[in-house]
Amino acid sequence: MNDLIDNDIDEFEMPDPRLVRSDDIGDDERLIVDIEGFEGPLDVLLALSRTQKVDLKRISILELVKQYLEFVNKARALRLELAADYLVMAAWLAYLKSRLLLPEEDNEDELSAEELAARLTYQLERLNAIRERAAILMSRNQIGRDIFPRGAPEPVIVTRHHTYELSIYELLKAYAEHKTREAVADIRIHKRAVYTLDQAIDRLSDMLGLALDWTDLEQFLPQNIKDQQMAKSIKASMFSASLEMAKMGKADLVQKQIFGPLFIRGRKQEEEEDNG
Amino acid sequence: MDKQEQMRICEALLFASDRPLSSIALAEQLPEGSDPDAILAELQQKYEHSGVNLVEVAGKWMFQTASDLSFLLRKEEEKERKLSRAAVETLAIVAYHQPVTRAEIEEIRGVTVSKGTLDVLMEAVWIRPLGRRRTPGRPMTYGTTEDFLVQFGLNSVKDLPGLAELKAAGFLDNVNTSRLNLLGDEGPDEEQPDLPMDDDESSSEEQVIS
Amino acid sequence: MDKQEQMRICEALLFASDRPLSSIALAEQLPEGSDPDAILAELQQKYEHSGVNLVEVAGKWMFQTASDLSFLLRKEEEKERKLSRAAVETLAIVAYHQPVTRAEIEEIRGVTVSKGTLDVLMEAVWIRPLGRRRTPGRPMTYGTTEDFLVQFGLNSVKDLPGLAELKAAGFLDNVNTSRLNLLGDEGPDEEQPDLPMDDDESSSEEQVIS
Repeated sequence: MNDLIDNDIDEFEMPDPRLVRSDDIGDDERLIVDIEGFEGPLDVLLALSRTQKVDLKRISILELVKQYLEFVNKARALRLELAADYLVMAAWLAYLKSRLLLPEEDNEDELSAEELAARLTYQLERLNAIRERAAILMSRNQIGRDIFPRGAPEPVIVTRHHTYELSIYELLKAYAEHKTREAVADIRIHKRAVYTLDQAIDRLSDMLGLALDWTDLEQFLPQNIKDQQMAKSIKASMFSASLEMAKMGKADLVQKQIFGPLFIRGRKQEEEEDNG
Repeated sequence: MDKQEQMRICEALLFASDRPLSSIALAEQLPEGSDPDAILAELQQKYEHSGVNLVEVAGKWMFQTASDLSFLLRKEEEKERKLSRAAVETLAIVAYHQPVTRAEIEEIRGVTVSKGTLDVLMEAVWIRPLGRRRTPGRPMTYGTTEDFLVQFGLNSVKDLPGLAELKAAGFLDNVNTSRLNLLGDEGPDEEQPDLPMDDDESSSEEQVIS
Repeated sequence: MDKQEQMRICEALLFASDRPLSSIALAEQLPEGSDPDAILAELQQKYEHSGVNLVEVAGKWMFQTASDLSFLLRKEEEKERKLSRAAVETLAIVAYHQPVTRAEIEEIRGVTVSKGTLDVLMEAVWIRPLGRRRTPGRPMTYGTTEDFLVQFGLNSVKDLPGLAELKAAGFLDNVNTSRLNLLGDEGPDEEQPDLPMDDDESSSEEQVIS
């Protein structure tokens, strides 16, 4: 454990070799970029946050954003090929920076800038924590490296004898079944239960006339269908029918979230005129 | 380093090594002036009555399971298994149609017969190769064994009920017997005697589980 | 059979194997009514100060060289699988977060997981697919293997170092896998039990004495 704490301190006090800063050099030369050495934007952010030499919880996000944007600009100036995720992170951080600097408006739909910053800190802390655990794990005594199992194991030799259970009845039955199959060679293909698209459109048209407001498409499905095959077919056809009717301008469709319920509303000719 | 520690080191080295070690090789890991032979002698004594012994083989040393316990490393397993449907049907076809080749079994069953199916039946010693047929390709023919007759309490394969009897016994309900080729199923066909086999058979598999 | 003899049998079986054996597997070799756990405890004590120790890993038992002798036995060379940083980190994430999907690993590391990374860990038999999660897309989840526990001398994943601290700090909470979760405000997915795998799961678990 002591080793580990030492390591930690080392890492805090030593600048990340991939990010060399030197005060002797001019401003634009300060950040030496080794993009190859990093594993994605979070890795860069974590390395940069270390240069602040404070607890991750207390890092200055604004400073971090500045450093990151500097890093990305530097990399671009050197014409290093930056992967898209570095750029996405840069764009997001620029956005965060502007939010942090501007007075916050109350907006229920959006997270506050502080909340966003806290999330970024959380992600950095989480990555940092798992890295520390990885280091502890790898420094454990490992089999084959520090500790060894028996070098010349003596194998257990298993001789297997199989016995099979079979009665004359089963033997004869098998032969009879074989003969039965041979004799009855008619092939029957079962008719699949299908709810046709035409049926679905008819049903939906009729029912949409009755419903006044947005209604879950599920409500229009015929109920109490026992046959699974049929139930699936109904669902598929009714869905197709809803699309078809939307295309024909006879209905509106709304789905608020992925895999969420599909809402449908009839669109009457006169309504269109009223609204239009 | 005290002697106890030297013993521990030798113990670990011998345990972890994948081959026997000479006392010279062990001495290299011990402090100058140690006496590996004395340590080995002491270790040997320590393990004398254990489940594992330290033995000297060709001038080198290794741990080995005590000889009176070597039975532990050799196990006989009696496993009862259920035959697959394909195997039962194949067995029935061999019984009724012997001597029969694999191609013929496939033709009768209408599906390919995997090698595993025949292997299982041979392992159970219920069918055996009878010899090669004197036809192009010299295909192997199969028939049933003594064990097969014993298993099913038959005196000979001729005692197997014919189709008409099967029908009478209710095995072939719902089948129009006239559609069955009765003639083809009345016991084994007369055939030229098959050639004797050259290769020998082995039945029990040996498997090393490490 | 006296207790001495039962100890010798367990000793021989454990010594002969380079993999851990369960007390159940050992009990099968002992007379009815024996107490393998008591025997194991006694054996463990017998070897406590030897160069070889009896240790409990992955809920099973095996002999290993004493950890304080690693200075002597340590093999730096060839065999050491040099894992990439990405692989080490991925292994830690799988270990602490299991069952975990690939998308979640990517979320935590902030970078896509290259195909080779999981392959390397699966080839080393340290991680394995656990089954599919009951969420849209039915993503495969991963977890660690028995070999992983043996490799790092852990009795179970509950013994992972610092697990409680990670949990207390909230770092093991459900990983939001909307790649840029910084932007979105999706609540964490409801963790649903993972589906069992359809195909046979890795056999490494039941490979001992069968």
